[in-house]
Amino acid sequence: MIDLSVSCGGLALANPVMPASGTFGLEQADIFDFERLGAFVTKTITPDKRLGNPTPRVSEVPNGMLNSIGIPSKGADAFVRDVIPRFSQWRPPLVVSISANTPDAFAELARAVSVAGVAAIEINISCPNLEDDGKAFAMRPESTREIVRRLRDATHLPLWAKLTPNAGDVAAVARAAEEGGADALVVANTILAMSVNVETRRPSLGNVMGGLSGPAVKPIILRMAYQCARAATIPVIGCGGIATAKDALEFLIVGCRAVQVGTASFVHPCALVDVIDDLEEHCRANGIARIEDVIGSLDLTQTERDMMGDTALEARA
Amino acid sequence: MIDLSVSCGGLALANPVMPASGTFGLEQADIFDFERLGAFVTKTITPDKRLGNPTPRVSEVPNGMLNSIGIPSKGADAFVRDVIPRFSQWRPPLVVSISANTPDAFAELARAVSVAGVAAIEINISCPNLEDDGKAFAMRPESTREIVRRLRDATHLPLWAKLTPNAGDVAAVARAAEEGGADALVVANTILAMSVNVETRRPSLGNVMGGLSGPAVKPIILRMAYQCARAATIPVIGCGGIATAKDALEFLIVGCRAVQVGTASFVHPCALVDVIDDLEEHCRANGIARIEDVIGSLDLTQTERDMMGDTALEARA
Amino acid sequence: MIIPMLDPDVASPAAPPRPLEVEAVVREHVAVNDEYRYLSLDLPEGAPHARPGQFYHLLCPGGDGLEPFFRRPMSVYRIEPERNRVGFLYKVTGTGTAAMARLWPGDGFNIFGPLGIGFTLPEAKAPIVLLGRGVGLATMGPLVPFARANGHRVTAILSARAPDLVMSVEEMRAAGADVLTVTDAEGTSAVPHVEGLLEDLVAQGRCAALYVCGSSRLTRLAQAVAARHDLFGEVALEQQMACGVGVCFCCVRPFRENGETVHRRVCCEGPVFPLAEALA
Amino acid sequence: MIIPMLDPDVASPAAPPRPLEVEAVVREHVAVNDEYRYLSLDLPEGAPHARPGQFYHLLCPGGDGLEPFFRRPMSVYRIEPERNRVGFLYKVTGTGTAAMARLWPGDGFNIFGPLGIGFTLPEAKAPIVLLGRGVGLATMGPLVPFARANGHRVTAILSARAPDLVMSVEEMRAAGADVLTVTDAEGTSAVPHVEGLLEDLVAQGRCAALYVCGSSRLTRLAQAVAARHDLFGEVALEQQMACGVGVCFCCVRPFRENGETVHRRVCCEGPVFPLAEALA
Ligand SMILES: Cc1cc2nc3c(=O)[nH]c(=O)nc-3n(C[C@H](O)[C@H](O)[C@H](O)COP(=O)(O)OP(=O)(O)OC[C@H]3O[C@@H](n4cnc5c(N)ncnc54)[C@H](O)[C@@H]3O)c2cc1C
Ligand SMILES: Cc1cc2nc3c(=O)[nH]c(=O)nc-3n(C[C@H](O)[C@H](O)[C@H](O)COP(=O)(O)OP(=O)(O)OC[C@H]3O[C@@H](n4cnc5c(N)ncnc54)[C@H](O)[C@@H]3O)c2cc1C
Ligand SMILES: Cc1cc2nc3c(=O)[nH]c(=O)nc-3n(C[C@H](O)[C@H](O)[C@H](O)COP(=O)(O)O)c2cc1C
Ligand SMILES: Cc1cc2nc3c(=O)[nH]c(=O)nc-3n(C[C@H](O)[C@H](O)[C@H](O)COP(=O)(O)O)c2cc1C
Ligand code: FES
Ligand code: FES
Repeated sequence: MIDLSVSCGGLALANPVMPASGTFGLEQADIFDFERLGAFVTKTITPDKRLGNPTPRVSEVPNGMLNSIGIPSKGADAFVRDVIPRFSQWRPPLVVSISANTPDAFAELARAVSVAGVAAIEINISCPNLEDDGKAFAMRPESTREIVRRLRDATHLPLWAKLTPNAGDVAAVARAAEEGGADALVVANTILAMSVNVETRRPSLGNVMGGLSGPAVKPIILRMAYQCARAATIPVIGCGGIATAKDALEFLIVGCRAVQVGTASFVHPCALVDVIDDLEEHCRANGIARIEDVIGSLDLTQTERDMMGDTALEARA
Repeated sequence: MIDLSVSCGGLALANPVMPASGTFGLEQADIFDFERLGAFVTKTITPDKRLGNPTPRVSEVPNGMLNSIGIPSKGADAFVRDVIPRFSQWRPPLVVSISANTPDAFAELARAVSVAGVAAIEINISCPNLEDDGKAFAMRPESTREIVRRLRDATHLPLWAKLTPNAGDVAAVARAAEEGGADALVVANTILAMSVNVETRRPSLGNVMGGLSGPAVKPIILRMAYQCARAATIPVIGCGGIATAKDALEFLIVGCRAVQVGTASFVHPCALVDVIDDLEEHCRANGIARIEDVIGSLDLTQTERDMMGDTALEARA
Repeated sequence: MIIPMLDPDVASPAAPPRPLEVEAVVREHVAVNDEYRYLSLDLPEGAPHARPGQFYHLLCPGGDGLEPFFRRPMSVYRIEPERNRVGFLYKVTGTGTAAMARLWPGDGFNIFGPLGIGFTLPEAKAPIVLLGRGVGLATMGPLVPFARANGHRVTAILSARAPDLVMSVEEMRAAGADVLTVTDAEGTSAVPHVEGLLEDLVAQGRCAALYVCGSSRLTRLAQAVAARHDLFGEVALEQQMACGVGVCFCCVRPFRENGETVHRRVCCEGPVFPLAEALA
Repeated sequence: MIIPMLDPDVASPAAPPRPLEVEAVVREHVAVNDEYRYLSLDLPEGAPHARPGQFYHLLCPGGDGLEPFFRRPMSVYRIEPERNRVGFLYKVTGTGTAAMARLWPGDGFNIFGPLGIGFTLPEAKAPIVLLGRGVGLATMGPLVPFARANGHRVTAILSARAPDLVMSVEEMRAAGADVLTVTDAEGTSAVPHVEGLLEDLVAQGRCAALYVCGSSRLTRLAQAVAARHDLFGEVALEQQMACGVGVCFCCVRPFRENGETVHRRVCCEGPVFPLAEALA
């Protein structure tokens, strides 16, 4: 029996795999077994009702996708009243993602969702799809420290700060979030990008720019997750291009205590469960008793690997 | 006869296509016709001799590659003496890429390469593969303005500032480079990234982290090129994941006056010439007389495209 | 070649089937005309079956420079529960459908579905009229045998650029529908003429419900006629999709809901919607 | 099956051929033993031909989850100018070679080359000795007929894990080499024993030059023996490659150059280097 459980950001998770915000919802309940997940993470909600961005809202690119969904939201009240209670029928803890455009509204919303049935709050201080050329609280350490501190005072629930990969110094932002009182870091949101239809000469997205996600971003986000895991002492949750157990293992090896799977679920509806099954299988095949033993196990003893070295050779001769 | 010529950063180019620094050299002279190129851009040189980083220096990822070549260099003197003269046999202008770790050494090097046969200097203030966790002059507007100003005083040649995509606010860095006196902006260098071999638990690169390049970065760099073209008045040269004429057109449409092709040449040795041929073919097929007419022609009149709209329909009915 | 769209003996299950990701196997793949291809798949044991108007999300195979990342939504054109097969009628328009067009009999094909909400029939065996153009015909196809099997008289008005591009005429006749065709080439597809046809059908008591797909022009016409005579009506809409199940909100389209404009997701709140509410 | 590595009538051209990216066509693709496969390609008209020790950079076809991004370097194993063909002997080790292993006769295969600097023969028909292990044998293969054609006596010492994994024995004999095999299984592949064999050959005047490939252990041994008796020697090295033509500097390996350590690029300064200078 492999032990996949991890403690992460104030929660005890049965396994380190959870959905990424905006790619998961109750609609999937009849598609895969919700009981299997390490946690639930809901689509970001905002204080009040919103329509979201113009269509086209998504566009595919090599090995990934752009999205400018924006944050269509029924508002906090409807969410607290209609959605949160429905998750109580399953065991995994519920993480609610929130966002707002002002510290006050943000704090107010944090208070509003600090209700029974919610295990932790993921603060989306990084959504690059809103106006302001993609800027966000998490672009700078100072603004990050401030908003996290503000939200820390607004709720007793564990706070997960979701960072933006568009920041120049993610490690500094990670430290700032920790100083502000975050219990965990989610690294990271989508990378601001765009594409153009050369026939029509129009942007492929109605919103011109959008967030890049999927396998294409993995090497970049993995680097940031590694930098954050070294810079901060609170747990880092890796999120970016994870589609397989192998991808998840890369994030765990560089120091993440959990991972989120997003875009992959659009290609393979059961990706989350597949990643969990294959993680367990990898552990079994490699004699790993506890997934904890994989976390942060990156081997930096860089022996210059020799294409002709006799070790490499024995493998090939 | 299609007119592909563009003026860019103080130079008149026969066409807007040139190689990206570090992916081009005299060794390719018997592989494709050098006379076809818009310009030559040499591998970055440093003031003195260097070995570069440990191997493995490259690793492939989905739709791209990581490199931590570092900057192996024979030093400025050898370069000026042995390499520069050999380019005089071809017509395209020679752009020399330089880098250094201190402003003084940088300025000294700029002076040293300001010799006959050199048409412009590309300053690599962005190479993410050197020490310091990938940081570089171009990470911040202030340091960028300073170093460019310093180099502006050191040479009479056109100065092209090559920016790093790892900066948080590339548009601000672009403006700073312009204020510092740059004649053009090259957007951009590689994106700091990493990957891990889950079997050995070792980084795939000897240097742990390296620069991501190739098709995977295109949507991100295209967005930055667009932001820089809007923020600065000097020409922007797009560089990131360009493998086809279609890719090049995306950069021209968002406002770039020229493009650089790098990694693509590793997959298709004649990629540069193919891109030029196909650009010309695209213009012919679409009745475009001058490539200038394509530059900055992005259409932002976002009619919500209707999947059922009768225009879309006529195409599909 | 005639391709029946639904087996006569099929009645629709009460609750919509639970969608599954399955590896189907290509049985038949043929060109129907210059533009459209018909793909028939063998489903694995126990795979759920679709209802008319539902769709599958198809994972088109990459390779040779065609690398579709998203799945592609396709309406079911033929539903064969007892043979455990499903058929699609599609047009090659871009990357995904071009990749799809390379499939050979025997190839595996990963499909996810059935998804979405299909067509509903009016009360009391009331006669219905189908109005479709382009790929819209593929979506409406199975509605004919479904309605006939439930005792409704069916009239189909099929619109296309040219006579040779009107599809499913024989199929729909074989399934028991009265079929009228209108084309741009013959100058019969213009809105006023089609409106005349509809009014005649209403007058003849042959149009108690209207179903439209494939053109916003025809949708607006159908809305006018339905409003004028207070007819039941549904429209099948299209929008780009990522998840296909309702979580990503990329597939929204605007609707009129007591006065205000709201967004609804085509993948899970549709693709079939009440005719009156769509903002076409 | 015997696969000759070079046609006897081939002499090496003076200047190295200019490399080209060409679309070759798979002629033959067979398993040689449990680990190695032989791939023979028809080259388009006018394609350049390689010299022993040179390599091609292969664009292995993607698909089904295998998406090699880089080209893969492979030594020429068989060179057939007059038939306008080229052959490779390779082992499936990872993504690229696995993708390559899926090629069928008739398939197109994009290859770029020939690249790099091949083997040079010693003066005056002096007798030579080849020392190889693993894929190293593939690289050395064409050196046998090339040397024989130029009047050199050739002795090949082939090392492998087990007797059934020693490759090219018949091929090399057929090409006119005296072949000795040493294996781990028989305990004959250990350095002291191989050193004894080499010393005997030197004593018998059969070893005026040494060529080694496929093992740093054997390379160090060859360096010692060559130094001891002041023999001409070359070693073929491997390193990961991106560009394959000398511009990216990813394929460097360390060498001893009058006292100091320098980096040289395997793709264009090699893959064949002076034996004495390599830091194995
Ligand atoms: C519910 C539904 C049912 C459909 N049924 C059919 C059918 O039975 N037969 C048929 O031929 N077509 C049908 N379509 C349209 C079909 O989905 C598109 O033709 C197809 O996705 C085009 O993909 P492509 O890669 O060939 O084109 P590309 O232009 O390469 O596609 C690029 C992106 O745009 C999306 N896209 C392009 N056109 C459409 C469209 N009209 N609707 C939705 N997404 C689109 C693609 O899915 C992809 O994500 C249906 C669409 C929907 C939403
Ligand atoms: C000049 C030269 C000649 C060669 N000749 C032969 C030959 O004749 N037969 C043969 O079987 N093999 C030969 N090799 C080794 C061959 O290139 C590798 O086995 C092959 O690249 C492995 O690719 P892969 O995708 O299967 O493995 P992966 O592990 O998936 O490769 C990942 C990356 O590492 C590189 N790589 C892995 N192993 C090696 C290696 N040993 N040398 C260089 N790059 C490597 C790959 O090219 C790729 O870029 C030669 C190598 C060189 C440099
Ligand atoms: C369609 C879509 C919608 C998203 N919506 C949100 C959101 O509402 N809030 C948020 O924090 N992140 C959102 N994201 C970002 C994802 O949570 C995740 O950070 C990102 O997609 C990278 O992970 P991936 O590559 O596994 O998808 C969204 C991503 C996608 C593709
Ligand atoms: C192997 C390699 C070496 C590079 N060396 C340099 C360099 O010396 N100086 C520099 O400014 N950029 C260097 N770059 C970055 C490229 O010039 C280019 O900015 C980047 O690769 C993005 O373009 P691409 O996706 O077309 O390759 C190098 C890139 C690669 C792949
Ligand atoms: S496609 Fe995701 S919500 Fe409809
Ligand atoms: S592979 Fe690029 S220099 Fe050798």
